[in-house]
Amino acid sequence: MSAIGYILMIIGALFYVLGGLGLVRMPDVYNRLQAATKATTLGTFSLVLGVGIAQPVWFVKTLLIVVFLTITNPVGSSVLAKASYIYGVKPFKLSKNELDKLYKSRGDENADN
Amino acid sequence: MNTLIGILIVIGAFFSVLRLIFGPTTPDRVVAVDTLNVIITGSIVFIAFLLKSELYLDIALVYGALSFLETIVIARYLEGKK
Amino acid sequence: MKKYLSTFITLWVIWIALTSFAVSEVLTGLLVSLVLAGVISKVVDYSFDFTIIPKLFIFVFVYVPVFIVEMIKANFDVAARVLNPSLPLNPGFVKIPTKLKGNVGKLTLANSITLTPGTLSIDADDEYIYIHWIDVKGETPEEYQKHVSGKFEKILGGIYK
Amino acid sequence: MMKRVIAALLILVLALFIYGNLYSTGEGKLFPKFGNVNLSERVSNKFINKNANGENGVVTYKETKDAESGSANMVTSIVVNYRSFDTLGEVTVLFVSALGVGLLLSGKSRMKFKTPPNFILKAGVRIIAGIILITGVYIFIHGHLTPGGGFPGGSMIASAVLLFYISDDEFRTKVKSFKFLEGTAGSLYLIFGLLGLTMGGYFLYNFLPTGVVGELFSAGIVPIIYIFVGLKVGSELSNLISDFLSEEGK
Repeated sequence: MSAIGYILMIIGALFYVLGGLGLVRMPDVYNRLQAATKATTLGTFSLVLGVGIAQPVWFVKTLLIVVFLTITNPVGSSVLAKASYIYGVKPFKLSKNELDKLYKSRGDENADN
Repeated sequence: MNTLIGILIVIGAFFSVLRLIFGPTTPDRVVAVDTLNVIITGSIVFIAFLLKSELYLDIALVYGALSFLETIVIARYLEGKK
Repeated sequence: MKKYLSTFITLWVIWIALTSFAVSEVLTGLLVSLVLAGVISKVVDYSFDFTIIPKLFIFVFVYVPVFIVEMIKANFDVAARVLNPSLPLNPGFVKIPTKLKGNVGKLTLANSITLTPGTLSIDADDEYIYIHWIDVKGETPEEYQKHVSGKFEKILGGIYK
Repeated sequence: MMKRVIAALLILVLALFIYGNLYSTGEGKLFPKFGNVNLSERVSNKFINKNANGENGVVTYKETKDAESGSANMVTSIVVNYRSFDTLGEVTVLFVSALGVGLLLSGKSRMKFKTPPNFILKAGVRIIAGIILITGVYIFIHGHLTPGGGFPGGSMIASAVLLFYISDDEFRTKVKSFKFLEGTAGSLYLIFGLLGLTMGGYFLYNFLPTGVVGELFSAGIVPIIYIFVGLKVGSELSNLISDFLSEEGK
């Protein structure tokens, strides 16, 4: 039981490293957010469940933490992405933009003046 | 084994601190803080496992809730800022 | 009344998950959830009825495995992009149509989109979900939808009306 | 210039005085040498290890019965039992500040944010808020067992209210019921203190049986007081938030 837990914990910690690496390597906020959110959510998923499996008494509580984080982390990322767009962070490259009808980016206003 | 997991977590946290220091815009820094918060929540659970103390799981839950609140509040502040 | 009951049951289950099955804890949880459900049942979204049991079954045994497989794929995708020295990216903001109507269903779909390969949901309105996509494929919203959320939409359509 | 020289001289004299007292040996010195005094014997034997009979003994988790304070968390036993009067003062400080904000900023209509809230945030908060609220209640009810208490639990409740305010432009708390809850919780704290005065001889005396250390129903009035503190802090902070987010208007 504790062997499976340890394997899951190591996988989770590896995904943390991947998330940090994505945060450093990616070129703009939106891509950084993508890499960081996916990697840290799966990392926490795996690490916390690993702890729950290695200590079976805590399993239900760790499940609650996992459910909580799988809801909050993507929601936080969505809100941050919208805030960055409105704040006026320019994507480094854009092949298509259908968001401009929904909100006004502050970066565009500055470009006009 | 525990040392290995600890070192990996610290490397991940170190990369997000790098982005926190060098981030060119404010949203970059907020993204870095958000990532760091999730990593810290996970490591609190890991500390609970190391110290064999269930009390730390409560702290992880509270920390997760407060870090979510922090992300949302800063994001809403950035939206309204001139 | 239906709303109150479902909120009460959800809160009680969370309380028992937080504490344990000891008699004093369960009784205190009963009291706390009875009072708290009366206060918050109007502002939270926990309403369900008796069809929850088969739906929960579908959710846990069909949706969750698909979701976890997609999440692992997403992470390998991120790893491949991050570790590739030339950074192959073709990002764009697109909108995809969705047929789900309820708040919870749309939230689940948006969160699933965020955690699956290459996409990040930004906002949603009545018909569309707006996403940031690392590698845009296709031309029309229907084509996007097939790539991004087709699999989830089919399963979630059976769970949430 | 003169002032700085005098200040430097004074600091030098003070440093020499402290150094001399810290590191001198022999009779008549001001401070005992570091590490020579066994503080744990002075403090813990006096308060934490003491039984109801006044004897010192070892306390075991989930076994010891009828300890003097009976709380598994030592800090709680000090904050809510031995120094409960101080906690009453802290709660009063919060009450006065909330009163000041309410006098200065209370308005009728709800303040709107510049940008409408994100749909995903709105739907997400309606799921998460329940978990956050019940966790807050869990923290202040278990204040005598876990590293929590009335103040963290109350702030969790207030943070859920703040999330509702941020995520929903229409949301408005019922200020009146929060004021009622706050007043009731505060007066019940005082009533419990007066009950102690009549039953035990001094204000906030722990008059209930303390039970087995580590169980939910233990530690006498400590958990009851923490429930009142949590409710009071939570409703006060929520009122503070709704005062800040309201404005004068139609």
